[in-house]
Amino acid sequence: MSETQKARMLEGLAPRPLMPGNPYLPMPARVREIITETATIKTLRVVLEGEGAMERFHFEPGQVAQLSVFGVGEATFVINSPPSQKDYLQFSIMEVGEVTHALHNLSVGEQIGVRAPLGNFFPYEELRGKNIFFIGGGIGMAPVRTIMLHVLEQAKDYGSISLLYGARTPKDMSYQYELDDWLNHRDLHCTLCVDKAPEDWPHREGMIPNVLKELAPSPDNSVAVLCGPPIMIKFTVEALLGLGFAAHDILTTLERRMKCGIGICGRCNVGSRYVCTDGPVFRCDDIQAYL
Amino acid sequence: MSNDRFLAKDALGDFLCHCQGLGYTVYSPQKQEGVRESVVFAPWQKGCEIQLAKATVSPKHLLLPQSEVLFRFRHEKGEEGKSSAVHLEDTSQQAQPTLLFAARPCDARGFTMVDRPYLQGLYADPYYAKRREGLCVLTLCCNSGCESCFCHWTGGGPSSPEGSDILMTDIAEGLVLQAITEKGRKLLAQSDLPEAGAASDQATELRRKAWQSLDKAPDLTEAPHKLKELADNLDFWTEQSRACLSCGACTYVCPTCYCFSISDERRFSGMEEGVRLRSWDTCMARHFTEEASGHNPRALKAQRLQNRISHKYAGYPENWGSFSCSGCGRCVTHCPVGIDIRHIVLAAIALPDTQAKEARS
Amino acid sequence: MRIGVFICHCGSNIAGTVDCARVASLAAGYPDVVYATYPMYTCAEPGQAAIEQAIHEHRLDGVVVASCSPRMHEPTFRKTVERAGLNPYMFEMANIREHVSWIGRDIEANTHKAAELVLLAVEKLRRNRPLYSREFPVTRRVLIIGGGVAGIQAALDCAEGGIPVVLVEREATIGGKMAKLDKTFPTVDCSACILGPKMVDVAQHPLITLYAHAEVEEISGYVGNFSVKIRKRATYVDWSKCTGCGTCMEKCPSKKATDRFNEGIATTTAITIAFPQAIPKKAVIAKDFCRQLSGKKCGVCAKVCPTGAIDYDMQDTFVTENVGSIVAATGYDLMDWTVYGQYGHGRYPDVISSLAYERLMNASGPTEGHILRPSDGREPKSIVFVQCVGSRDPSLNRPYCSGFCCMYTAKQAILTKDHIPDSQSYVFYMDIRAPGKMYDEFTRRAQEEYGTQYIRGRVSQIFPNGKGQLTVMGMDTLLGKPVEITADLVVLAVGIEASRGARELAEKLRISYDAYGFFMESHVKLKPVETNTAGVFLAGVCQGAKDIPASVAQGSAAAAKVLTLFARDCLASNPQIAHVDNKRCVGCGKCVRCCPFGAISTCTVRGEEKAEVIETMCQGCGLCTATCPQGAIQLAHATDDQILAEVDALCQI
Amino acid sequence: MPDIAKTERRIVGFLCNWCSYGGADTAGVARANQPTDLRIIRVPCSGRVNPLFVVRALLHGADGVLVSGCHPRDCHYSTGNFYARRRLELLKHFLPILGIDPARFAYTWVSASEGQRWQHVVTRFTEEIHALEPAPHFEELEPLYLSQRQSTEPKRPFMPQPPDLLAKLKEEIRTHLPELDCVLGWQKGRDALHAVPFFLRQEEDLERLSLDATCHNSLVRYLPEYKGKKVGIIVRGCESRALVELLQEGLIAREDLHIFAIPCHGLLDVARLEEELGRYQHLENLVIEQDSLRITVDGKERSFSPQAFLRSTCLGCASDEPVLADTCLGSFTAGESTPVTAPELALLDGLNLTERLRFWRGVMDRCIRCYSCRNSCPMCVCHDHCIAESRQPHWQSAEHSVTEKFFFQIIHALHLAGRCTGCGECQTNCPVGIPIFALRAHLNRVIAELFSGYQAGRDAQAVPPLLSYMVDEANIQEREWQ
Repeated sequence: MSETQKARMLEGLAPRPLMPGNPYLPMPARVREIITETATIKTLRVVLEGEGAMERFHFEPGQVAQLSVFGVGEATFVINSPPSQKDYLQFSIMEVGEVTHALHNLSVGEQIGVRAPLGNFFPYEELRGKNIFFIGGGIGMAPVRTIMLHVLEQAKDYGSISLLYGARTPKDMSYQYELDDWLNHRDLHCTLCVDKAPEDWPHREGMIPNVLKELAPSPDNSVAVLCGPPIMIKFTVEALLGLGFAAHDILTTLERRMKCGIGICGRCNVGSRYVCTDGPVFRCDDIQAYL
Repeated sequence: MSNDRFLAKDALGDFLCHCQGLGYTVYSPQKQEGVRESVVFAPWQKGCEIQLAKATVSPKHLLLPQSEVLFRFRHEKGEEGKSSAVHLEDTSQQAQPTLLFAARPCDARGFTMVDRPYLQGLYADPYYAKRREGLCVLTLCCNSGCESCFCHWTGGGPSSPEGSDILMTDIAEGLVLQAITEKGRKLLAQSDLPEAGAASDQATELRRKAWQSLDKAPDLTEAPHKLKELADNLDFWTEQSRACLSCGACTYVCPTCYCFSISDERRFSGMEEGVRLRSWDTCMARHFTEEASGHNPRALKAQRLQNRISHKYAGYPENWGSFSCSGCGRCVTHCPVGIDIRHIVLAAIALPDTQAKEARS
Repeated sequence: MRIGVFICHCGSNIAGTVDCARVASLAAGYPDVVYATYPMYTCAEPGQAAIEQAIHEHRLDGVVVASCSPRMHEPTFRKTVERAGLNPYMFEMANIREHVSWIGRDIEANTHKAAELVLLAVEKLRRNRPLYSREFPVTRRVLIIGGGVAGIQAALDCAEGGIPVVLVEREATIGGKMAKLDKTFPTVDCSACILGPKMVDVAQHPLITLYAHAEVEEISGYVGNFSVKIRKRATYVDWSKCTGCGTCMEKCPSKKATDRFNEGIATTTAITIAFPQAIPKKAVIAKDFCRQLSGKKCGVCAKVCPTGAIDYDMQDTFVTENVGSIVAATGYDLMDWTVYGQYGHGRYPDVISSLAYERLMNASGPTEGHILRPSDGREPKSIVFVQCVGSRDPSLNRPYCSGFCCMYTAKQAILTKDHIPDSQSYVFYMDIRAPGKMYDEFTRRAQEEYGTQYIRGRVSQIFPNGKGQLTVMGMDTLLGKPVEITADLVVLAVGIEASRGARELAEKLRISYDAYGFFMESHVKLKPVETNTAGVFLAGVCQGAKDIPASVAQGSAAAAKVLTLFARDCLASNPQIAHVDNKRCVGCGKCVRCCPFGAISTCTVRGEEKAEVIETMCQGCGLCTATCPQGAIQLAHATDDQILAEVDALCQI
Repeated sequence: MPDIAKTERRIVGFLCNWCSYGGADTAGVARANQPTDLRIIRVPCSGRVNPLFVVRALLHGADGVLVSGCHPRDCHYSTGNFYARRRLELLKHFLPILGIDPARFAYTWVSASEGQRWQHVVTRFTEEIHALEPAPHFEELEPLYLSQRQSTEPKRPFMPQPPDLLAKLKEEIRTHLPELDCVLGWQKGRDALHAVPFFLRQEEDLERLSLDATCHNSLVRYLPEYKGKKVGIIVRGCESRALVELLQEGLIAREDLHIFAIPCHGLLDVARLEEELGRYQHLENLVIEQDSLRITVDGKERSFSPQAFLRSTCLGCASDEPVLADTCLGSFTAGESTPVTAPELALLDGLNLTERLRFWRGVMDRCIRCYSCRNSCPMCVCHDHCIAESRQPHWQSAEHSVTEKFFFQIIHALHLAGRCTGCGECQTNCPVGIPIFALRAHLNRVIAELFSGYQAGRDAQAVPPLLSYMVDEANIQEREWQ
């Protein structure tokens, strides 16, 4: 079959760091630190094993990893530490099923497998010079965290950088230990909101789309990057469009069940596109039908 | 001047033995008794009856076994207190050379459709690659069409050579073997089979007849476009899928369905060890896309049927430039409720654009 | 997960036939096991401390102890790991004593078996999840079944402790067997005099509700919340009116009623009050003997009754009582000794049971305390006591010892001498069982001071000698020669058996009983009062043969258990119950159909029928889990995955 | 692990916590010497023991399995062991058809006080297991391929349906269609030989409605999907029984149904006809008559005896009388016929245990785990929640092993025990023609023996035998262990 035909599957796929060798074979890694974020979310910091493994490992913000608990199975998580973090890879995991339960049961020093980097990443090069409005809902803050921290590292190359981070209640907010840094960051306009706020809550109260409308960021020369539960994405996208953002300037991530992570096993496709290779990062105009 | 060879029916056994001698594990169609006979590709041994019938199930398992080990894992304990280390054994290079005897053109073409995503995608699948490289395909041309198959709709035919290394034509007293690939030429060269000579022309004539026997194939060029339009037309797909039982018969007998699942299985040996398996999975089953949270993007059988048909006739063509259906008709014959992929594709094409669009959203 | 394994030596109990060190070293290789050791006594204080220490040192989140039966020490170790901060259910036990070291001598095989049992425990533990029990309120009332001395003691102690008591007695009066006795050993003080006041206390205690002439019909619910249906059998006398004056008894024309209280040695009237000190002192009509009730014309009692309490149309009535705990004190009955041919199948009137003899000696008995032969009313001079009639007799499947016969026989011999100074008593015995305070001295007094002749041996035959006396033939195994005694009266020390209906009651209580119908305690040594059903306790002979002081003690013990149970306002529910996975449930209702406790109901979740477990009702039997085809309902800590893991651990290696 | 002492056999015990486990403790306390082979798994109640645990153990190499619980009447959970008794007794009768020696499995009752009895039971059972050969390794057995084709003539002669039946049926449907959302029937599929389910909604659809001995799919299978809708359905005897079962399980509502009952004299085995016809391009004509079945393919007419091409799964059918019906069409042959053993079952009956196991080893190997057997079964109400695919609980591995495939058929059969109405769809729809109906047919036979002739779906009021019990079972003789 001809190159042009072949190109179709791979066309538009930005060159990205790939997994070396047998793509089904996980790299051994060890749990170095476990942070309990909320009642259902834990953050694992893991270190790839072997001489210089961490140095050799490169990824782009937004790329994902398949974490293995051997004997239980694999599940997909975004690497939510920025690429500059060379000491460890960070994953935030909400306990929902068999694998995530096993991951929550790990203790420091135990071994897991990592297949990474997989998938595409946030096109931060294309975003240079623009204002970026990050929106993270609940566990959806994880992918936002990695690209946000990455962008903040070269804040001067970008316009204004803002974050709207929302959760159900203050208890459901991950990364509490970082929130102050974000709130006080000179290059970041950080807004926190919860659906139901207690008396002493100093920040905003309300659903993300509504708070967003209150904040009313200007669409001029701006892009929005949002991640969160499907329902939140749906309404937030509507809100953004309402504020005048072009669908093309709204970036989000899609979640689908994945097995192979390399575009073969047939699970994660939306139409002819595969979330594991064409995604997880999409521009809304490509995938509106699936939101 | 063709360098076809002739293989007399009574010499089949010797030939296959010869191939075994070359280091091949030989698979051939074999009749197995049951409620009714079913023909399956099984390892051939000297003395096994040689079948030429079309197999009930496609030979895709020679490249994609029903289940295969991706790797073995074993936790090796450090001394007391120290946490263990996982030892992984990569099994991607363990496949042995295999010779497939008497596949049908639809089976062989099926391989080419699986090849693309497995070999030409972002990553090449090492397990598949190893098997593929070691596979030699001897295909038997069909001497006639059949009510349930439609290879010529999808670009194939009763003697299409795609995916075959050697094409065999059944002339009553024997088979005429025609090399298609280098691998095939080599095999014939290594054999002591006589030149086919006149039999060769006989074979050509038979193949021509076979082509003639086929009904006229409808034009499917519109299919990808139409199916894309219909992607969200739930009414259409609900109608088509009403009888569907969400079993996996269609996908498992299909030579081009290549979806799989990956799962870990522990061995209870007193130590933590086990395997990571890749196994056949079917996109027709609800659990296929179900997420741990319970959320399921293809919760309805209508959505699943849409995905299956559209993959074969729209998504795959868009990505790889050909249908991923070789028209073997097995899904038609083995569907418990007679869902007929031909009818669905034709129905989609027949639907006026406007209607397809209207139903959107 | 990080698991610690402790292989207990249990002194030499386990280490004697199991290589504990080797088991530990094998266990160290098991999945998730990060620490394995083999202490001397794991259950002892240092052993438990070592577990706690290991949990901290090795950051364990699960513990396996291989030692004795979990039925013994599981609760102990659950508390241990809990003290160390683990969830008590992140613990499993391997039974390598009762199931390994004590039943096999082959060290190699035992060691291997022990190692595999530990593997089972590990594989199960790996699939355990922390469990948390819910609190539910308790009904702080207790039901006591049986108004014998044990039941009375339990009732009084509970009532004194401020717990309302429902006391159910099958007979028309409480008092049980003790009320029938004349004197009690070894002090020879009057039985009625010591029991009487207690009976009165029961009658008068504001917190005790007494249902005499009543039986337990149904029991439902669970610890803390039992609901008990009680059948009040018709007495044909309105007890609210009856004053116990006894006029009816004087006038009743039907005088041939069997006198159950007097063990059938006399007859009584159809309407009767069991005995003068009866509690409640109310009349009861024996239907079978009453002329009126058997269709003949009579109605005398109704005429004479000053309060008009007689009610011939009375029917059984039912009351339902809600209680939080139940004490079974149903006592015993005498076995039917007439099965013995050598004692004359009950054909000779002067061969009687020891309990009947008590009534003969008792001042409130039919003979006003004069010992007279049932046959001719003459005073017997030569009395033969035969022990172990229906005790320690495997041939009748009564291998057990009735416990107190030796003592009361000695007592009866002594009292006989007091009543009839010129009498001579003989006692045929197998062994004299006289443990306990002043018991052995007592039996010696019978022989030495009262000249009772003790003959070691069995009686082979009793037959009338034609002169109105009985010839008792037996063997003196000490002298090794036959003996023949001419007796005026023969008293059989008849063995005891579980009281009639005990088995049926056990089934209602969902407690087990042994081969002879005696109720099973939870642990022979450590839980002699508890049963395997939470909230149900045992007192008295219903649990096994014992004498009055022991019965009283156990009555108090049961009361103590009840008071302990009720010390808390709420009870913790057993968290090992079934849970429904709504994602898997299709609402076919198979589990609802077969749950023995009606603990599964159906509810509608987003328009779909789903099964729902009622937490306080679920007892954790797991029948539903075995029934559900799609594995949607799983019993915590006995999930399919856990049992499958155990099976695979055994069958794949 | 150390090698299992060569002198030992692998024996697994499931003991209830309250009685038998205690009994084993009592035996231990009494130092009652016992063989060391037994490994005890502690369960709360014998009722917790899923018979599938036992089969699983036996398939994976256990030489023996022993289940012990409280004595009947003495269950700590009052009735758990009554259910256990029925299920375990059923299992004992089921094992032989799989080719597993029933002597490898025993169940009994031992109370916490019966230490001696426990010692006796363990010793006896262990001796008996040692007396047997070690359990065969299923995977390593030499496959045995046998034809099921001996002609078992059904007692009930094949009769074509009355010529006017279809017309009558259409009329009835026409009258009721207005008050129904949909009527489940059949239509011709890709050709006259291949019928497919048909969902009629408007009157025009009636044209396509078809009805003959090739219309095999059990439409009852679809009903739960239509819960809450008013649905009409065409049923034969076996399918009406399936309806009853679904009603019992509350998965459909009677008031939502309109049942059109039709007579049935057995269905044609289309797959075997296809075999006879061989490869053809066009099927022009199909005529089904009393004693001739004429099919015209590619211009040539072939004729067969319909009798000889009856579906084997229909031969065991006793009556086509509907249990439930709103509209009855045609006359039914209630009781007229004496059923014969289905040939696939008769075949197995003729084999010894080892041969049976080898037989299954052979046929199960080609299973592709497509689960059409399950998904076409009207009684498989778990639908998308079958334990075959679930990870929690994890009953089945994804491994392509003949044991796993066989085990699923065992799961299916046992889940159908007392529920299977014998429609035979499971086998008919197997792409590779595995005679799995034999397992169901055998279980139905056993159920009838054990539970006084019980047949699934005959009585809407009846309680399925495995969901009930009797304190004293008429047909269960428990082992004495003398």
